[in-house]
Amino acid sequence: MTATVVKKEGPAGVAPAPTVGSHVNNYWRRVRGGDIGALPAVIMLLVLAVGFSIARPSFFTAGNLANLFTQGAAVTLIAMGLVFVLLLGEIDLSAGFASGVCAAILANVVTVLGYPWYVAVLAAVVTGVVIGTVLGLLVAKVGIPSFVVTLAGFLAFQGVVLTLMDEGANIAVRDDTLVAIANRNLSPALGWALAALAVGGYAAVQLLRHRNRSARGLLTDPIAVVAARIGGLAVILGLAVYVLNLERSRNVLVVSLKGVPIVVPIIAVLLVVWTFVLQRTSYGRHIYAVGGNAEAARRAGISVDRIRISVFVICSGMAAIGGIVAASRANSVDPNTGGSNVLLYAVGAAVIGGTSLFGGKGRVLDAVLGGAVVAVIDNGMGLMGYSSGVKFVVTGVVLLAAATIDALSRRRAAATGTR
Amino acid sequence: MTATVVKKEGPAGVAPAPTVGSHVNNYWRRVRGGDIGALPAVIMLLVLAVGFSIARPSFFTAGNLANLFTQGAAVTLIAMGLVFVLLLGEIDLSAGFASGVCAAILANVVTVLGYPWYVAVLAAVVTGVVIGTVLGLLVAKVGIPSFVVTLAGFLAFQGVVLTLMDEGANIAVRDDTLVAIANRNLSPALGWALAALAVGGYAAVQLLRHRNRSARGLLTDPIAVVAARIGGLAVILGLAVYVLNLERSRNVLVVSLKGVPIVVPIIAVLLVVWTFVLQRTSYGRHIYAVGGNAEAARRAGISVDRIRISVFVICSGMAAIGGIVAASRANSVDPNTGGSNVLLYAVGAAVIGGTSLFGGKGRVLDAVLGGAVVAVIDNGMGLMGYSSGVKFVVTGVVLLAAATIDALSRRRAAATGTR
Amino acid sequence: ACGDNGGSSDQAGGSTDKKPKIGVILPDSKSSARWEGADRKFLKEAFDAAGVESDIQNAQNDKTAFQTIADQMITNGVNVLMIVNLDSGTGKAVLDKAKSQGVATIDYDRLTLGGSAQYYVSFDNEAVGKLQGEGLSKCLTDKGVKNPSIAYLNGSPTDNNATLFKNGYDSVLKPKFDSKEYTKVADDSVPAWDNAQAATIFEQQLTKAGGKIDGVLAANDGLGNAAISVLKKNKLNGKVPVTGQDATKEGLQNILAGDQCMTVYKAVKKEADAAAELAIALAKGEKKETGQTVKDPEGNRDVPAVLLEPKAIYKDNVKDVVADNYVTKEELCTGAFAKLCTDAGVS
Amino acid sequence: MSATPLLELRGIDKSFGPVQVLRDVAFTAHPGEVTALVGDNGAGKSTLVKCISGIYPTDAGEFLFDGRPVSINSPRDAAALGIEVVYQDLALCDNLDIVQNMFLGREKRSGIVLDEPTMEQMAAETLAGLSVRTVKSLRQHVSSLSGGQRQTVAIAKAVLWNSKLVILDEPTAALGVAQTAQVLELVRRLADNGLAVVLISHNMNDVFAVSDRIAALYLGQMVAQVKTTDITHSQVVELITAGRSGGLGLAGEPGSNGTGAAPADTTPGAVR
Amino acid sequence: MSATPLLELRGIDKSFGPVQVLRDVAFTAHPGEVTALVGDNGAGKSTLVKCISGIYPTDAGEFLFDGRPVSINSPRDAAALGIEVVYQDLALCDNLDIVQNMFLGREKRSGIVLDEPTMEQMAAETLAGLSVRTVKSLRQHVSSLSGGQRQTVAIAKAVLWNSKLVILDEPTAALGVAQTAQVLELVRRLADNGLAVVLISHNMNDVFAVSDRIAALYLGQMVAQVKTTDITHSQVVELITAGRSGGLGLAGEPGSNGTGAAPADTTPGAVR
Ligand SMILES: Nc1ncnc2c1ncn2[C@@H]1O[C@H](COP(=O)(O)OP(=O)(O)OP(=O)(O)O)[C@@H](O)[C@H]1O
Ligand SMILES: Nc1ncnc2c1ncn2[C@@H]1O[C@H](COP(=O)(O)OP(=O)(O)OP(=O)(O)O)[C@@H](O)[C@H]1O
Ligand SMILES: [Mg+2]
Ligand SMILES: [Mg+2]
Repeated sequence: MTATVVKKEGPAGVAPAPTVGSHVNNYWRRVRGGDIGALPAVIMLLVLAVGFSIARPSFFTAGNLANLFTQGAAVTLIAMGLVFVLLLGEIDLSAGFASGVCAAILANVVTVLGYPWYVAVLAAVVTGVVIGTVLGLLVAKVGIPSFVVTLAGFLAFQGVVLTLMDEGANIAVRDDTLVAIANRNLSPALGWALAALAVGGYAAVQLLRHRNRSARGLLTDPIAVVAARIGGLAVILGLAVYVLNLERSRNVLVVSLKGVPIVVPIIAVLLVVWTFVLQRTSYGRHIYAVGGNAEAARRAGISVDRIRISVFVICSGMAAIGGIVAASRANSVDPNTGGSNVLLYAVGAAVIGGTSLFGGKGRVLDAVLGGAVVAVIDNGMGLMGYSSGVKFVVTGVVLLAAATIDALSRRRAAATGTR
Repeated sequence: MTATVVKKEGPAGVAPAPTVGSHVNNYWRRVRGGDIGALPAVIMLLVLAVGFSIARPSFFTAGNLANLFTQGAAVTLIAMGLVFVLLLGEIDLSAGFASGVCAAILANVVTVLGYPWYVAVLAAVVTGVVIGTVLGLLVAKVGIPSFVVTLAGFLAFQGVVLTLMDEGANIAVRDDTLVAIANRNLSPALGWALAALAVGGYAAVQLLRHRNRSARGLLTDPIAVVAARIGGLAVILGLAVYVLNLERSRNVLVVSLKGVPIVVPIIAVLLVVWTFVLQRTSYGRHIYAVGGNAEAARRAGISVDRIRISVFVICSGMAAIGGIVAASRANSVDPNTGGSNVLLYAVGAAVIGGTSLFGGKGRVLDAVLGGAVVAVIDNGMGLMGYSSGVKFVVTGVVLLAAATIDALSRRRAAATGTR
Repeated sequence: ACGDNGGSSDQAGGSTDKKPKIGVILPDSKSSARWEGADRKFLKEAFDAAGVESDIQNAQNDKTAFQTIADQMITNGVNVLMIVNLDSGTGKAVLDKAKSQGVATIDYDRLTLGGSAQYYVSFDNEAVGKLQGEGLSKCLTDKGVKNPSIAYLNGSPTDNNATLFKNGYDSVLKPKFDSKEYTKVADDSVPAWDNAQAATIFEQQLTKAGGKIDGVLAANDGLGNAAISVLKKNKLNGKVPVTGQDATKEGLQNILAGDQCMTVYKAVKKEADAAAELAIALAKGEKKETGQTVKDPEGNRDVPAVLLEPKAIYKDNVKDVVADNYVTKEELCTGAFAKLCTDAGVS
Repeated sequence: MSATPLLELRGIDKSFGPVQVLRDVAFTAHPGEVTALVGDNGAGKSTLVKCISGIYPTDAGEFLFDGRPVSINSPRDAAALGIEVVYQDLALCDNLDIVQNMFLGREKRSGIVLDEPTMEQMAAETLAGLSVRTVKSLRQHVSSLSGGQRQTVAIAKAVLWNSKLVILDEPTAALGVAQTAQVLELVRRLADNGLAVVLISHNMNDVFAVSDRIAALYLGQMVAQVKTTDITHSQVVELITAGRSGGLGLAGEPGSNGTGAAPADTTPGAVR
Repeated sequence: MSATPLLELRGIDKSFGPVQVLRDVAFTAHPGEVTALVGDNGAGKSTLVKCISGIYPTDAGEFLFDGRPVSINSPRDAAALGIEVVYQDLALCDNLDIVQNMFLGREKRSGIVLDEPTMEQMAAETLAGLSVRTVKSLRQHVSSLSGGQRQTVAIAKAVLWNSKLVILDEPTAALGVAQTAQVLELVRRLADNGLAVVLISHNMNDVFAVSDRIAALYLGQMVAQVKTTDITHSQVVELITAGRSGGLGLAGEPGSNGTGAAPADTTPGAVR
C-alpha cells in the first residue's frame, strides 16, 4: 500500500516524508503517472450514471438503484470467480453454463425432489466445486489448454442443463428463502447495522495496521490519511444505505418497498472474503506469483498444479452462487440459465474493471466495479426504449466509450513500478 | 525447417550428418521430445474418423466427405483469420458477427438492391476490411484491450445485422454464382488439374530451395527426403480428389453429383497464400516477433501498431469471406448468421490446431486442421441421432477426448528448442 | 382477482396527470421475424392511433434482460405491462412484481402458467404445430408418396414454443408413425433456431437416412429454407415437401417456386390489434369482456382470453397473405418470382 | 576437506530432444567449502544446476545428499533438502514487489494472515547487508528494478533461509564493484558457517579469490575437479577452452575421458 | 579527439512516476572513440541508454546528433540515425530462432520473399567471429540458448549493421573468458573503424583496457566525463561509489553540480 525506504541517502534516494500533504501529492503524481487503480472504473460509472440520468431522469431514482444491484448480481458473482482464473492467465468459458447446471440442480432438489432450501443450496455449491475440480484437473494434470477444456465444458454443460430440464421445460423455484435472495430487502434497521459493522471493521483493521507498523518503526501513512479513508467509506456506505432505505414503491398503499436488497450484503461479504484471501494470505500471494511467472513460482517451491486446480474450483463455486442468485431472481430455472451473454458479460466485467487476460493482474473489486459498469449500461439502455437492433449497437458503443475512458487514463501508464 | 551447424567440433557439438537415416531418426527424436507440429491434430482426425465410421458406417462415404468440407468451411475460414489475431496474443470476439454483417451486406446488395454478385462480394469484403481497421485502430491507437473492443463489436454488430435484416427477417440469396460457392463442385477434370498444379508447384518450390541451399554450401535435407515429401503430398491430394470425384448421387438417373466442392480450392488457395505471408515474408516474420515479444520487436524498429491493426484487418476480411460462404451455403442470411457457436468454434479450431492464445505460436494450417476436427465432430454427431441435450454433452466429451490426444502427445514437450 | 387489479391500476393512473403509458416486452428477434418486423409495427400503430404512450422492447431471448426491461418499465411508470414471456418462471416473477406495484398486465401470445395477467391474447401454438403436421401429410398425399420417411427439424431446444409446436405436429403425425404409415427417420432440435446449424443438421439427417427423406417438418420458414438449400444441392428440391411457419417473404417465395409445401400464417395484425385494444382499455382504467377464457392449469384459474386462428398457406392461397398486407407484392414478386406470382394469382 | 561430501552426483546425462547437453557428469560439493563451477558459454553449467534443483529431470545418473541417495523431482524437493539456488535467469515474479518476491513460497504468517511488517523488516535488513543503496522502496515491483538490483534481490532471496547447500549461478554478473565484493564476502561467510557453496562464474579472479575447489565443465563433460591451490589461473582457462591442460582434463580424442597422471588429491575427468 | 561529438546530450531529465532517475545529465560520444559509461547499480545507466535509443521519452533535455538537434521518439528513429544498441535486458524474441532474431526488422529479401540462405550465411559468419562454438544450430529458438549464447546473439545482432554509434550495455556480463576477449577486441575494432562506441561495464579492467573516455553516473547525475588516461582505477571507483574523487565529481552537498578545479581536458560534473 505504502512506500518504505530501506535507507535514506544520496540525492536520488530521498523518500518523501510521510505527511498528509506529501501523501496527497504523491497520489496525484501516481495518478498522473498512470497508476490509478480503481479510478477509471469509478469515473466510468460516474460518467455513465450522469449520462443516463440526463437522458432518462427515471434512471436517477432509489427504485432504479435497487434494481441495478439485483440486475447485475449474477454476472458480478460469476465475474468475481472468473478473476481467479484470469489471474492465472487461464479462461473459463464454461462458467456461464456451469452456473446453469448448478441452478438446475438447485431447482431439481428443491422443487422436484422437495428438499429444504439449504440442502438445495448445498447441492448446487457442491456441484460447482465438483465441476471446478474436474476442469482444474484436466487443465493442470492432463495439460489441455483451458480454452479447449472449458469450451468442451461450455458445450457439455449446455447439454447437461437441457437434460436436467427434461429437454426444454423449465422448473419453477418457489421456495420463499430462495426467492428472497434476489427479490427481498433487508429491513432498514438491519441495513444501517450492517453498514456500521462494515465501517467499524474497516476502521479496526486500518488502525491496528497503522499501530503495528509504526510500533516497528516502519513507514506508515499519516494517521490523518487513514482517518480520511475510514471517513470516506463511512460516507459512501451511509449514503447508499440511506438511498436504498427510501420508500420506492409506486404505490405505498399496496406494498412498501424499501431497504437494502439482500444480494448486496451477499456480494459485499464475498468481496471482503475473497479480497482478504488474495491480499492477505499466502495462498493469494501464490496465485499472483503463478499468474505473473509460473516458472518462478515453481522454482520457489509453490505447487503450481494445486493452485491451478483451486482457482477453477473457486470459479465454478462462485458460478454456482451466481446460478442460485439467477434462479432466485427468475423464480425459475430454464435451459437458458447461464447462457446467452452471461459468460461474455462476466469476463467483460472482470476485464473492464482492470483484470488482465494474461494473468498476474487483477482484483476481486475489479469484477464488482466492472460488473457495475455492465449493469449500469444494461439498466440504462433498458430505459432508452430503442428497438433491439439499435439497442445492441448503442450498447456496444457505450461499452466502448466507457472503455476508452479507462484506456486514456491508463495511457500514461509508463510503468511507475510502485503500487 | 532443418538443422544447420555453425562448426563441427567437440564431442557435444557434433551434428548428425544429413543422411536419410539420420533424418528419420532425428524426426523420431523430435517427436519423442514433444516437438510434433501437426501430428496430434492428424492423429485426432484419424481417431475421430475411425470412431465415427465404426459407430455409423454412413460416415465413411464419399458423400459425407464432401459434406464435411462445406459444413466446416465457414468456421475454418474465420479461424484462419483469427490465427493472425491470436498470433499477437489478441482476441477477436466480434469475428462471428462481423461475418454476419458482411453476409448481410452481401445479401442486401445482391438481393435487395439487385447488383451483380461480384459487386456484392466486393462490398462484403470491403465491409470486413473497414470493420477490421476500426477494431485495429481502437486496440492499437486508443489502447483498449482487444477483449473489450471486440466484445463491444460483438454486441454492436449483432445489432447491425438485425438492423440490416429489417429487425429479424431473412434475406434470400438466390444468385447462382453465390449459391455455387458452397453448393456446387468442380468438374472431375478440373479437380485433377488443380491437384496436379498444386503438387507441381510444391515440387518446384522444394527443389529450387534444395538447389539454392546446397549451391551455397548450407546444410540441406537429403534429396530423398525432399522427394518423399513431394510424393506424400501427391498421394494425399490424389486420394482426396479421387474420392471426391466418385459419384455420390443417390440416384444417378436424376442427377449426377461428383467432383471437388468449390470451397475446397478456395480454402486451399487462402491456406497457401496466408502460409506464404506468415512464413516467407518479413511482414509474417514481424507478426511472430510482435507476438513473441512486442518490446523486442519495437526495439528492432518494427512498427508494432501497424502490425496490430493489420491483423485485425486480415481477421475481419477473412470473416467476410466466411460470411459469404455461410450465406451461400444457407442460400440466405438471417440475424443468426455468424452468431451462436460460430465464434467459439472458430477460436476453438485455431486453438485445437495448436495456436497459442498467448501469441507468437501458431500457423494457418492449424486453423484448417482444427476446423476439420470441429467439423468432423459436428458431422459425426449429426449422424448419431442423439437428443439435443445428450448431443451437446457427447460433443463436449468428444472434443475433450480429441484434445487429450494432443495434450498427451505434447506432454514430453520439454522444450527442445529446435523446429 | 381482476377487479382488485383494475382498481389499483386506476389509482396508479390517477396519481399521474401524464398520458397513460403502455410497456410491451417482446421475446426475441431471432426465433421469428414477426416480433420486430410485425408486432412492433402493428402495436405501435395502434397505440399511436389511440394517443397513448408506449415503450416496446425486446428481451433478445435473455431472461435476465427480460426482467431488467420489466423493472425499467415499471420504474418508468407504465400503467399496463404486456409481455411475451420467455418462460413461465420469469414471466410469473415479472407479472407478480408488476401487480404488486399496481401495474395492469396482459399475456401476449404466450400464457404465463401460474401467472397473474388480466388478459391473454394469442394464437394457439399447438394449433400452429397441428397445421404443420396436417400440411405435411397433405403435401405427401398430393405427391402420392407411399410410406414416406419423415425428418423433424424442431426449433430451439431451449425454447418452450418449439416444444408446443412439436406437441402440435406430433399429435397429427405420431398416430401415422405408430401405424407404420409414415416412418420417422430423424428428429433433431436446432439450437437457437440457427439456420446455418440447421443446414448442417439436415445434411446429416439426409446422410444418415441414406438420402431417403420424403418429407421435412421444419418448425419455421428459416429452418425450412435451410433444409431446402441442402435439398437443392442434392437436386431434391421440389421433390421433398418442407413445412414452415411465419409466412416470411422467403418462405412464400419458396412456396411459389414449389420448393416448400406450406407455411403457417399468423395474422399478427389481428392479434396485435386485439391486444392493443385491451391494453388501451386497461390503461384508461376501463374493463373489457373477451367472451373467451383459457384455463391456466398451474394457477388454477380461468384467464379471460382472445384466441386467434392461425392459417395454413399453400401455393394457392399465398395471395391471402398479400391481400392481408402482411407481405407486399413488390417485396414478394421480385425478379423470377413475378411470373410465379401471376401464376399463383397474387395481385 | 570433510569426509562425506554434502552433495554428490554420479553419471548425470541430460539431453534436450536430439541434443545431449550433459554426459556422464560427476560432481561433489563439500560442506564448509566453496566449489567453483567453471566452463565456457554453453558448457552446461546452468543445465547442471537446474538438474540439481529439480527443474529439469535427468536422463540418467545418481544423486547422493549427505551420503544418502535421493531423487529430486521438483524444486520443492530440493528446497526440502536444504538446497537454495540463485538462477542465472533470475526467475522473479515481475508483478510482485521486492518483499513479496524474497519471501515467495515461504511467507511469514501470523495465523493465516501474512505478516507483512516482519517480512518487510527482514527484507530490509538482508538487502542492507548486500550494499543495495539505490532501491527507492521495498514495495516497488521488481519489473522496475535495474539489472543489478534484480540480481541482488535474487541473491537476497536465496540467502534468507537456513539451508545446507547454496548454488549461485553467475551471481555477480550484473553487479557493481562494491556489490560484487559484498557478494563474494557473503559467499565466503556462508562457507565458513559450514554450508556447502557452489559458485558459477566466468571471472577467474573471483573464482581464485573465494573458492576452495574448482570443477571444470567442457562441452557437457566434467573434465576436472581439483583443489584451487593445486591449479593455476592459466590451467583453468585452458581446461575451460580446450578441455585439457597438461595432465588434467580430457586425455585423448574428444569423447573419452582422460585419466592421465594427476596431482595428488585431484581427480581428472569425472571425479570419483 | 574529433571536433564535433557524434552524439551530445544536454540536460536530460527522466522520472518514472514520482521517482526521478536522471537529473540534468549531459553526455557526449565521439566518433573513433570508446566511451565507457560507469556507475553503481541503479545509477541510471540503462535508463540513459533507453532514452538515447527512443525507448523511453525524456522529460527534458536536448539531443544533438552530428551537431544537429534531433528528436528520437522511437527505436525506429534511433536506427534511422545509425544508432545500434545491445540492451542489458536482451530483448530477443524467444519464439524465433537465432537467424530470425539477428535480422529482425531488417530481413534480407529477394523480391518479397525472405532470403533465408543469405541471412543464414551472414549470421554464421558473424557468430563465428565472436567465438561462439557451442551453438548447435542456427535454427535453434533463442529460448533454448544459454545465458552467454543469448548475449552473443544480441551483440552479433547489433554489429551486423553499418551504424555510426554502437551502445553496449554490459555486453560481457554473461560471457566466458574467450568470448569476453573477443567482444572487447570487437569494441576496439569498431572504434578504430571510426564508429562511436559507448560501453557500459562494471569491470574496471575492461573499461581501462578499451576505453578512450570515461563517463561516471552517480545516482542519476553525471559526475564526470574524462579521458581514460587522465584518471586512475581507484578514482573511478570512488566516483562510482561516492560521486566524487578529489577535484572530480560532485562538489558540495548532493544535488548541486560540482565545478571544482579540474585537470586539463576533463570537465567535472555535467560535461560541457
Ligand atoms: N531447453 C533447451 N533445449 C535445447 N538446448 C538447450 C536447452 N537449454 C540449454 N540448451 C543447450 O545446452 C547447452 C548448455 O546450456 P547451459 O545454459 O547449461 O550453458 P552454461 O554453461 O550455463 O552457459 P553460460 O555460461 O552461457 O550460462 C547450450 O548449448 C544450450 O544451447
Ligand atoms: N520503470 C521503472 N519504474 C520505476 N523505477 C525504475 C524503472 N526503471 C528503472 N527504475 C529505477 O531507476 C534506477 C536506475 O535504473 P537503471 O536500470 O538505469 O540502472 P543501471 O545504472 O543500469 O543499473 P545496473 O548497473 O544495475 O544495470 C533504478 O533505481 C531503478 O529502480
Ligand atoms: Mg549458464
Ligand atoms: Mg543497467
